Amino acid sequence: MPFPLGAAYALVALGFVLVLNATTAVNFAHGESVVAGGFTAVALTFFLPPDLRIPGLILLPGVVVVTAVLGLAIGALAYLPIRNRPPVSVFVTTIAVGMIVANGLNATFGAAPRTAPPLIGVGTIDLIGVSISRQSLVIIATACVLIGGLAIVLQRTQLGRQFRACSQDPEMARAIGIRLTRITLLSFALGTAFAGAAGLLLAHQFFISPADGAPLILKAYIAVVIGGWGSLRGAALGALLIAVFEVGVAAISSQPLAEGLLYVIVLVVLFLRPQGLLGEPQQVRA
Amino acid sequence: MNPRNSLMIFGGGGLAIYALFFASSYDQRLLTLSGIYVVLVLGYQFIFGHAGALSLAQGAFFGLGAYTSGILGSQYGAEFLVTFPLSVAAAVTIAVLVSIPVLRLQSHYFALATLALSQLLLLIAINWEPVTGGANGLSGVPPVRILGWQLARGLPLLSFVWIIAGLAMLVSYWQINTARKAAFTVMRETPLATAAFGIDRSMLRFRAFLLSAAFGGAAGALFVHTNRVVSPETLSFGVMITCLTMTVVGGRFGIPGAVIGALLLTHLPEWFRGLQEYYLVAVGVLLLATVVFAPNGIEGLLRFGKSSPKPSAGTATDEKSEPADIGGSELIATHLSKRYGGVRALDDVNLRIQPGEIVGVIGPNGAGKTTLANILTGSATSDAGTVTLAGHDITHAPEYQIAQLGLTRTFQTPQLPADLSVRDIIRIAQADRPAANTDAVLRNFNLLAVADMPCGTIAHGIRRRVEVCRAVAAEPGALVLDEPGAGLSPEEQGEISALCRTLAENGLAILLIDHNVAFLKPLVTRMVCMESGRIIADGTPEDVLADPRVQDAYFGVTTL
Amino acid sequence: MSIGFFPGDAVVKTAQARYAVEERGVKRPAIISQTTAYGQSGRAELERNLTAIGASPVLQEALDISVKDMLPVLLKVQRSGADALLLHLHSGPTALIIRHARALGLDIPIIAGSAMHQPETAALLEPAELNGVCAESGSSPVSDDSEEMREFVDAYRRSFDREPDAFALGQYDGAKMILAALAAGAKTADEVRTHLQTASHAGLAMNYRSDGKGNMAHSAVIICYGAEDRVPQIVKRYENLTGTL
Amino acid sequence: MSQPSLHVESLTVSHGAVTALRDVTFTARSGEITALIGTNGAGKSSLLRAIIGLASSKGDIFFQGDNINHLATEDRIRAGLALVPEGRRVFPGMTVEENLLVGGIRGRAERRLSIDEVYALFPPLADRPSDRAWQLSGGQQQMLAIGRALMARPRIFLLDEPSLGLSPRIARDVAESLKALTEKGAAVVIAEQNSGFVQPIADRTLTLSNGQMALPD
Repeated sequence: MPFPLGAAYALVALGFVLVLNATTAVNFAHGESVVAGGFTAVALTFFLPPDLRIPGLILLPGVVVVTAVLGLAIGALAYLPIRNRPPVSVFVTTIAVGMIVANGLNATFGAAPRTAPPLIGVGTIDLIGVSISRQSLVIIATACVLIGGLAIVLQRTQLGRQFRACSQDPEMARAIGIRLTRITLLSFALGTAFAGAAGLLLAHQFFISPADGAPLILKAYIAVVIGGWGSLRGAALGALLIAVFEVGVAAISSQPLAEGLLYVIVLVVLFLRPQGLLGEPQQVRA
Repeated sequence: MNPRNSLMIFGGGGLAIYALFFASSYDQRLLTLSGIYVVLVLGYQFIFGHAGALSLAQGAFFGLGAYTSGILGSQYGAEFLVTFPLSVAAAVTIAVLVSIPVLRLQSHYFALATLALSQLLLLIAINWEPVTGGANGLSGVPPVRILGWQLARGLPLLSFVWIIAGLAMLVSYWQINTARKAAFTVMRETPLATAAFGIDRSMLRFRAFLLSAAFGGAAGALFVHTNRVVSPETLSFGVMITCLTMTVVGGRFGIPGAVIGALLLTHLPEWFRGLQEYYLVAVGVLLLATVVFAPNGIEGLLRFGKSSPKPSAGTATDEKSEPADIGGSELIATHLSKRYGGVRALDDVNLRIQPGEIVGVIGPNGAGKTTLANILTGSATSDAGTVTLAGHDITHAPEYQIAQLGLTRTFQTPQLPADLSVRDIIRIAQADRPAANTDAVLRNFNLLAVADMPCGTIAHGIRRRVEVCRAVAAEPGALVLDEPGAGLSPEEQGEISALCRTLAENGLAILLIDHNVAFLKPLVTRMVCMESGRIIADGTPEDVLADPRVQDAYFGVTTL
Repeated sequence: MSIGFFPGDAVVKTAQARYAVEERGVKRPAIISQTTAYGQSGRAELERNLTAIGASPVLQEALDISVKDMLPVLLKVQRSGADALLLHLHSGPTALIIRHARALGLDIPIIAGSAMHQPETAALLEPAELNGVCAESGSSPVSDDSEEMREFVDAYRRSFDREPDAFALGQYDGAKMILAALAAGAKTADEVRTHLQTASHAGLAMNYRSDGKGNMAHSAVIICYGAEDRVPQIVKRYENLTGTL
Repeated sequence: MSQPSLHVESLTVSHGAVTALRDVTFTARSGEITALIGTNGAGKSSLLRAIIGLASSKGDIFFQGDNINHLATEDRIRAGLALVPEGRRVFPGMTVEENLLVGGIRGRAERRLSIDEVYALFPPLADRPSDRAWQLSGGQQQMLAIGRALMARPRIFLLDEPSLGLSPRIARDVAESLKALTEKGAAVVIAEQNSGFVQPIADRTLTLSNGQMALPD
């Protein structure tokens, strides 16, 4: 069942797009933000009474707060000072932040994978005759709740409208009184918190190690390109597609072949449909 | 001698003395490695620095070179004279193959595509065990051997690597000569105007990408013959990050930057040894700080020797010669239409401009004037209709080719890179006219006095003149001027008027868009008024301005 | 020449293959290995050994170290009709595949590589998931119940605050042997080497004897985990494995 | 005479080497419509952008007696200025209703109130609240841009070429609504090259030419 991983990828990809839309820049530290979320969960576990078997999901608020602060730091250090330079500069500064986070965690926790407590219990549940692992269900459910929550915030709240206004025309957003810098930093906080939540969700079922960031950012990046640059719905769908593809193709051929084919498909998609599968050509204002 | 050159000479000399007399064998190894990275970084400067494209394939080209030399060397005992050129060729071949789908992509897509390519090559290296040796890689790569003569480790190898690095510097210097550097600058800083210069943007990017691949392959070959083993490490993203860090920290544009970046980042682990595992954290902090505080790297910080030339005093002594008879081309637009979303920007526009004619276009904002200019010059494509220049159909020709064919334009805001001098600008525009005399053109436009000043420092009125001069320097047959009088004082507008008149007398067909009727009326031979994408009046200025529809549309004189 | 106090792949993979075939009656094993250097060389040894004793693998799959979802490869194992899963993976992926195999309900024996016996691998899993998992290892200090071994384990725990694994014990034995060589009058590195190369040396993990190529260790153990804790039992010892079968 | 709402003193605006506006001084009063007439390129847009802080400028800008030079754009809007820029600049991917709501920065209750007023003012918008802004015609987009700015309940309302793309009928409605705004005490500044739209409603007319203010009437 590729869906737990797909659900986590979707969270990562959505966080990536949130920042992308706010800054038109790629946040290459986003994969490391997932790792930071996972390690926050691992670290917070030390404060839980060890024998009570407290569900790992209880760590979610803590992980979200810590990674949101990390997001603020990324925005403030790696984006705001160079917001007027070409987006490529942000690419480089966030690569630097990624190095700092990954190697900092590596030096502190070691390179070995870690695991966080199970999100809720262990074992499997019978669901219409199919036995599904409890962890997978919780991962999917939590991701759905977070994604649904984000959709509601973006569609129905004033904050969400401000997010979207800033991403469509930042200068005009300021000209109607929106505090652009604040919204930009909030995008970093929210986007990174989504990555952090994904880290927590992954940490039990899939473990987390300091080097996990690079493959994750690559997946998120690909998901966003396949789903259509800047499209939130596309990013979530792209992430699911990648997970289904990876698992499906690996199950009938082999893992390296599945991975290689994914890269070939990215190149083909970029060649044939640079606007992605769901993206529309940018509407030009007359 | 300027301080920068002397610094380079002293730095280089000091380094040579250190390598010859003071460096331990371990130090020599580090210096050898630095030399290899110099080649890699010089290559990366073409695409990342000059072309301004974030390629993440430089590590992959390095790995490709490494594997080519590694396989040929260890499996077939091939000599350096065979492995080296083939390594370069392998990297260039892959670059050519992927450049068709990849090079036209926008920045973030380009980055992802080059990253995907790198990951693909890494995957192949790991999993194609029979050929690549899999994750273990291949050992037993011979040292550098040339015609049977084998280079010993230590000083001989060090010298050899730095000789190659020196050659790479020469190639880099030759490729980035003044003219091409200027073309790259135009492409990077005023992308809108690149084609107006007649510069083929995709060709320039292609060249930069191939050069980066060639240098990457060369560096990979050197690395493998130095290390004597090849492994997937050479293809890992770590190499790319190292290269990127060296380039950003050292500097993106110049040879000194490449040398400083490579030397610094290879020696930093030694100096930061006390940090142990936190070393890479420190490198991350260094990279971040450099981008934020020193966007042009250490080389940018050292750029103290740069003096800006002062305008020569004798403006008045510029001798004006009459412009040569450059002839003209008839420009015809038929049935042009263009929609943007729900808005009709152009609606069945027909226009003919004969050599020697100045046609003025007026109309309220949003009437489609700039859209018309964009479609004529190829920077936008029409949904329907044709454009011909001197009988040639140029409707679907690429923008840069239209410029080369003899239809050039100016922009509402002059598109002139701030760092380039006026003379540079004119030279790039004349790149396809090797016989053209830059000074003569500058003299005709009364620009000799400011010829060596950076465009960023000259007054707006003169910038307009430079912009027109740039458009004329390529000896076009037709000219599209987009608001050449905007923001100019009446005197400056008078100068531009006189200029236009002379050009028309020499046979050019001129389309002139402006709002300023007072400026247009005495200048143009014909006037056209547009509204909502349509031409609503076409005739002598007097007739057009007297037309009630024009009065209504443009001046809103009729009350509501 | 380097001297190795820890059994090489040739030794431990022989033990893993023999245990599977001879003790568990495996006929159709599946091998899952890593695409790293460690994985690629171990996989070759395992395949060679299995084929030599008549149990050619029905499925071999190599995984990148970054693979997170083991489901596809486990589905392939299921489909291949394999009757045992032989692993040669690094620590994290070993734990990951066991976790996912349990979640999938794959019920064939899992016989893992030595990475399983590193304390951090077992720490990633719940005892319920570990139940029934076996693994090869050079030695198993925590599951050996001899008096000396218990002393070593206690001392190691006191000093390093972690569980000793086979590597720790190998290093301990190696250091003891070098000290013994020095006590016996060896002065130079060469003399130490010569001393080690000759005769056999009783270590805590096993008896060491050089094969003339610097390999000192030729013994391996098979350990299996129960459902209660993360401390495995030694179920089989193999001595004098030449690695060439 | 009514209170000065906005006073601009010796304002100079440069974009790089280009001086778009030279030493401009003028006052806009509450309850009045001030027309700024000038051809394109005369500096009208630069002036309006500088007033709300989108273009950097030299000189002083006073709003209701306070110097607002140091305020960021968003704070000037919150203080009571509003701009309808040249080219409308509606948020293309958002619906009509969302475009309006996002402009309502004075709290939820005010937002509901204001949106009803905007819909009453521009019935075509009320007819298609769920359409994306890019699907609207030019004239409707102009209404949307004006409506969005009105949502902030500005004390002074700056409009750059508001008549552009409007049919004469709608233009007249817009003109009347602007007049109505001034009756509630707001100041309105309209920059236009189309003097036909603004002359009938303007209380005073200023002419901008070549970046400089011609003598006031």
